[in-house]
Amino acid sequence: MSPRETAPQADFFRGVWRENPVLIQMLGLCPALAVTNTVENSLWMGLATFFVLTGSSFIVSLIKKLIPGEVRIPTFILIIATFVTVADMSLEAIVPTVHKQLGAFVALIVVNCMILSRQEAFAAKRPLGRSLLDAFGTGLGFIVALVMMGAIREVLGNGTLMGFSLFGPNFEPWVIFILPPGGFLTLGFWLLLLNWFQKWRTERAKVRAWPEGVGAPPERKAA
Amino acid sequence: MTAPAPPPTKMDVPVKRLLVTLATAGAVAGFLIVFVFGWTQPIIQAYKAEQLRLAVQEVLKAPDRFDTLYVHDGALTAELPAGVDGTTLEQVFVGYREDGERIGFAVAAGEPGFQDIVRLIFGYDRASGTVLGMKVLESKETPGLGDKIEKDSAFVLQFDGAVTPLLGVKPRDATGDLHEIDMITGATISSRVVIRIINNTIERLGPLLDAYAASYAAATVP
Amino acid sequence: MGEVFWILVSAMVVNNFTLYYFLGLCPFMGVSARVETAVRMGMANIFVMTMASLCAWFLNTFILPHAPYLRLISFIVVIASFVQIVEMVIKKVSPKLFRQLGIYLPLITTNCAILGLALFQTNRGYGLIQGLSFAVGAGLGLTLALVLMASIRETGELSDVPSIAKGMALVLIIAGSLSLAFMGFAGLLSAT
Amino acid sequence: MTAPRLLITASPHLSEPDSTPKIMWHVVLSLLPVVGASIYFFGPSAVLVITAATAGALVTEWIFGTRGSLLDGSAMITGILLGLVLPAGIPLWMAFVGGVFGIGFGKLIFGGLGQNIFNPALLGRAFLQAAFPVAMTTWPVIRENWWQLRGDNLALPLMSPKEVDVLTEATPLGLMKFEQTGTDLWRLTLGATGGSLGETAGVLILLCGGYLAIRNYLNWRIPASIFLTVAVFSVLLHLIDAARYPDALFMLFSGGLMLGAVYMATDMVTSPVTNLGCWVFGFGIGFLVVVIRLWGGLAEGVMYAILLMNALVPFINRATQPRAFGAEQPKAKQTT
Amino acid sequence: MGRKLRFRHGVHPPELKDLTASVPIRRMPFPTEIVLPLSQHTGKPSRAIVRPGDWVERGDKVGEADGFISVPVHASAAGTVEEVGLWPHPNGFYSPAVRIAVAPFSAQVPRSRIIPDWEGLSREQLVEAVKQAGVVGLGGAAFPTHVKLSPPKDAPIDTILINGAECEPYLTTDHRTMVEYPERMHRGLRIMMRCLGVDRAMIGIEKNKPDAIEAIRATLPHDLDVTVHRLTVKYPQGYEKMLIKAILGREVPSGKLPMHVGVVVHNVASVATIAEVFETGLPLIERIMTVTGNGVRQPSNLIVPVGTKTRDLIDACGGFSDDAREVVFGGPMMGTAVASLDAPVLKGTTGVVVLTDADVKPQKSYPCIRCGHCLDSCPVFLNPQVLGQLALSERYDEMEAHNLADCMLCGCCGYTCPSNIPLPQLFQLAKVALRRQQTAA
Repeated sequence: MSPRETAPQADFFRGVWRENPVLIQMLGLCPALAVTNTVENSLWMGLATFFVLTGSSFIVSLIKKLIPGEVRIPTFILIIATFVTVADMSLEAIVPTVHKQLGAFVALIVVNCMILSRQEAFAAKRPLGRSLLDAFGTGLGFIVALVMMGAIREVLGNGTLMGFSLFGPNFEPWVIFILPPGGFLTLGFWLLLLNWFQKWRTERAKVRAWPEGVGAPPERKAA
Repeated sequence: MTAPAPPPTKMDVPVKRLLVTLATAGAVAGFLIVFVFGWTQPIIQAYKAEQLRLAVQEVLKAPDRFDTLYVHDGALTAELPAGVDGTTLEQVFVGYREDGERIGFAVAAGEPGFQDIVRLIFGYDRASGTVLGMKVLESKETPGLGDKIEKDSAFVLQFDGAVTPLLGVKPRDATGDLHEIDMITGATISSRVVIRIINNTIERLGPLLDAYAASYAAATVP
Repeated sequence: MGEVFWILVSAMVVNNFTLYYFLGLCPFMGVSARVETAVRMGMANIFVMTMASLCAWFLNTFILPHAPYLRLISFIVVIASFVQIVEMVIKKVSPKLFRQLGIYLPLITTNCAILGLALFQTNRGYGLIQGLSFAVGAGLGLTLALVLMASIRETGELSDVPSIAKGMALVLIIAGSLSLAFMGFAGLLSAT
Repeated sequence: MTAPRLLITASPHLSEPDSTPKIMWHVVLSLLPVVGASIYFFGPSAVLVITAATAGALVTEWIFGTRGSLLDGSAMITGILLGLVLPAGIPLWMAFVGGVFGIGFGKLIFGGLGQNIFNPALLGRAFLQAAFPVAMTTWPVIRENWWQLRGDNLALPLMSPKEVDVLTEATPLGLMKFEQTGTDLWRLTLGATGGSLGETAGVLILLCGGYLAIRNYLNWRIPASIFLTVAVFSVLLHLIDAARYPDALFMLFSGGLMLGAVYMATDMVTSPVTNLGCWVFGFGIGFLVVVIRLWGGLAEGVMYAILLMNALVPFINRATQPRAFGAEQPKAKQTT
Repeated sequence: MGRKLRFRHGVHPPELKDLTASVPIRRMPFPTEIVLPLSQHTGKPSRAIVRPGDWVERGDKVGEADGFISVPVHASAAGTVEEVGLWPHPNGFYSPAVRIAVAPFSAQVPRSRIIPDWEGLSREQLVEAVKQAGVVGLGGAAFPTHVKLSPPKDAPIDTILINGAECEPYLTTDHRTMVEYPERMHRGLRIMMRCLGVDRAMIGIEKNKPDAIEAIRATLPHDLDVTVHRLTVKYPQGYEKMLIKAILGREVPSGKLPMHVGVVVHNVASVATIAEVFETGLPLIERIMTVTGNGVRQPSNLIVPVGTKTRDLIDACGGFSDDAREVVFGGPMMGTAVASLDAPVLKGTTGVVVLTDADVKPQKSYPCIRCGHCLDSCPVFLNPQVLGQLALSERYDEMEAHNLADCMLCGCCGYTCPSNIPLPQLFQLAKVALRRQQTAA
């Protein structure tokens, strides 16, 4: 990935949606699947990751000139691990119940490929401000994806959203969605939906771009 | 993405500056961690202690105070010899009423359940062989089915006053015997795990508890 | 002995690292296109996990009681440098294998499964033997999941998957189905 | 001479009279007696549940499948089989959901007929089992009043079934596992026990499967090796500890083993193509069934055993490629 | 014989031989025009040596062999060469052919020639004579016979197998030959054994032709070691590797020829032709073949001049029925449907089957359901299921790794496939594509 000139806002929005770390780049799947059985867990996990990502992007971008290439990755990991330790302990102190549910997965943020890849691909090459924007965007994208996962899993798996009951007491929870298979299936389902949307959009664009007077546009195949 | 692009600045940075910067960064990181550790650790410890207190409180039916005993050298002891780290030893809590009378012991134990380890704590009166209360600390049993061992109060409350050795029975076969615990329909395994943990733990620690009680009695009867 | 065996079986199938704990998903998604590569990756993982378990036990026993706040950092550093050594050895001994594993070998370091193993082992207070059994079981489970996924994907290459399901969506759904199937092992060996 | 308008088709110009739809519809046909037995035992509930599951499968195939794929009969098989492995009292909406999931995520996502890895009916059931564990393990007993529903079949969609005054009992396997109580062999073989709709009548299933095997619509090696494996293991274990391990006949006729071995494991798409592979596949299923039943947390493991072996099928196929005629090592193992 | 003479796998298609099994061979009248493609055999096509306007007698050479694996082509009727040009070939393409307008009132007596006493000839002379007579295998593959009669020194032959299996449904060509001309066959066999210097010959005939077995047994020459073997009825029993496996229990290694296990296999009709060559001096200009199927009014076994056009052949058998739809050259399992009624009969054409609307199998195919029936039927133990899927995604290189080369396109997999996937076609396409790749490389 060679550094191209991009607008600052592009750095930010790219990570949120178009290059969403989870939904598009398939990075950081482990927490995205493991701890997203409720929206609350997803949110805290997302926030913790956001904190680690921005923090380490900040530091890496700050000292990027001083890091020798050979020890680049270990250094990054060291920096990330520092922030994760901080996040881990803070979470345990602030929201002990959530921390208990997230368990070791908070500590596992340190090996979230997403964070390392942002350091490699962006923070180590760009100026501080851009790196921070990028980290904000990517982190936000991560939170968005996690909450998307959490929302489906909590609503179907428990009948609640953020703890509020949606369907009344008689709702039969689909337990599978808070179990591991439900994680895979939910993400798979989201990807199907996004792919379908993508396909629908490109085809609509094709139809719209069809020059006038050149016959009818090719019929859209039923999805 | 991870192609090792040699940083162009490598030669420009004098080794001394590099070392200094890295050392500074390391120092800052270390400081940060230690600072946060110092800030959070008391809170975390307090929370853990509170949780433990609540659990013991619950299974020993609100004792006035409780002591921590350690299983060391095949015996229960409150005082550990110097140099032995108590955190790695199995602990038994002993609760007292206001008048100083011993209510019973609270023991935490775990065994493999349906999905993963089930850990629970239970209060136990050795003299009468009665379970005082039971609380599941940690389980990954099936939501809606196996997790009733934790969430179904009807199941949990049965343990109050049940007499060991416990015996799991189907609800419709129940005779009212104090040894009997009605198992959860459809979650036989999870129910059995709870019963098994208590039975096994008592079998394992029973003699120790007796020995402790005897020495305690010897100590208190002048 | 029974407990050690239970730990192995539990880590391998009941609580499979990949299909139950979602650990090691990067190789699961990335290196599962060909069976041969999957087997090699699995082997590499078993090896690294065993070593990581040893490292973790060593650190837990001798170093960390004195500095608990350094747990994460020391784990990651020790394991990372260890994997670095393994990588160099593989590069020297079998360049072909090195090429096949490509980008994923350095990523074993940042593979959640390795660190996850160390953390889980610590959280559960496993001793040396238990830890090794845990590591071997987890590694075998990871390999099993990888190889299953790879052989399924190889077959899938020849079928006409709907365009919107091509790629990761299908892989995830297969993973979900595998995870469903592995639920059959629940409660294995935890005596009735 | 009148010269005909010549047609050019590919050789061979003869073909066996069997076609894929014909095979599929024959399987459907052969399932009818089993469906009949389930109706005999479980009354109107059986009709409702099987219909709902089939409807779920058919609707999904119709909406998302390729044109005309409804006619090949495979979705019908999936629906009926799914219905047969559900408990009688399950709410209809759950059965429907199972059908949708089985066809949608078990089959169409892989590209439709012939491309799937997992048996769609079993995947649908596994989904339901994981999603609604309570409803899926409530086994109503046979009632005197045939007309009475065996549970809250008509629960509103997404809502929990109400408590209905229906006696339930554990399945023979459940009784064996959790209460060490055996079941009379006659009741077992005839099907008058608790269990899924269609899995109880073992003898009937064997007969229907025999019909299919004779017509070569299923590979007899798969059920044969499953039965053999289960029988051998249970005989051995029974000899070791008769109190703990049940005898072979009980193992064979209890639970879903008959239905699974005859109808689920032999699904052509999800079983190996080589005959040697079929033996391996059957052995694997039998072994896993014994392991899960005797040492696992579940009373019954046929469904999971088949799904797990389904996942292994691509691997088995790879490993059991036939040795080409005249290829090296003429003594190598060969398919029969 | 205690052992059942059979091979493993294979299929049991309906035999359908009743139409012509008891119909005696008759000679068809000469048509008005003969078309002799220069490529009638496996190997290099022959080279035309006549020009338009040339007069040829019956039996004159019109095309010269061009190389070792090649044979000459002879005029099957006296007449004038009309054209040497492209003409529809039964394989569906146009190919170079010599077209002869048959002299209308000719008695079609061949040019008188010296008939050598074969017993006085050396082996090499015998082989050369066979070659010059243009003899090829008449079982369908049309491999030049003289090549099979001159095996290399390093492959000693111990047995000649005579292939009377005729496993293709419908066809009764070899069957009738054996019933009506058993002595001729034995004479040919004698010549052949002399050629190869082999003492042992075995004749394999499927059980469903008891009259042929009877006829051959009754005429067995007692001075030779010739035995007759009743074979299980199964397709493709007539494939030489299967025949060798069934009778001798020997397995021809993959990629090798029968001579590598000490055997040569000849078709019944080819053997009889050799006898004719040395008795009449005439080269291979006519052959016995079956014209059958529900689409032809009078199914017959005919002696047909090579080069007769399909149209004339059908006319000689009473014409098409009203519902005739497809004309297949060869048997229904491996034969090819012809696109034009102008396509001529070749030396290797064992029969012509005319299928009606009812016989033509439906063309709709379904997705593969991995039933494994194709694996159970493949006589060379390939995995047509995987091969078919690879072919559909055009991964030909991987097909090679799955032993595509061993596939002989027998059609068993296609016959047995319930999803009606045209497997043999896919494999043929793949083979062509691979060959093209190899020649390009």
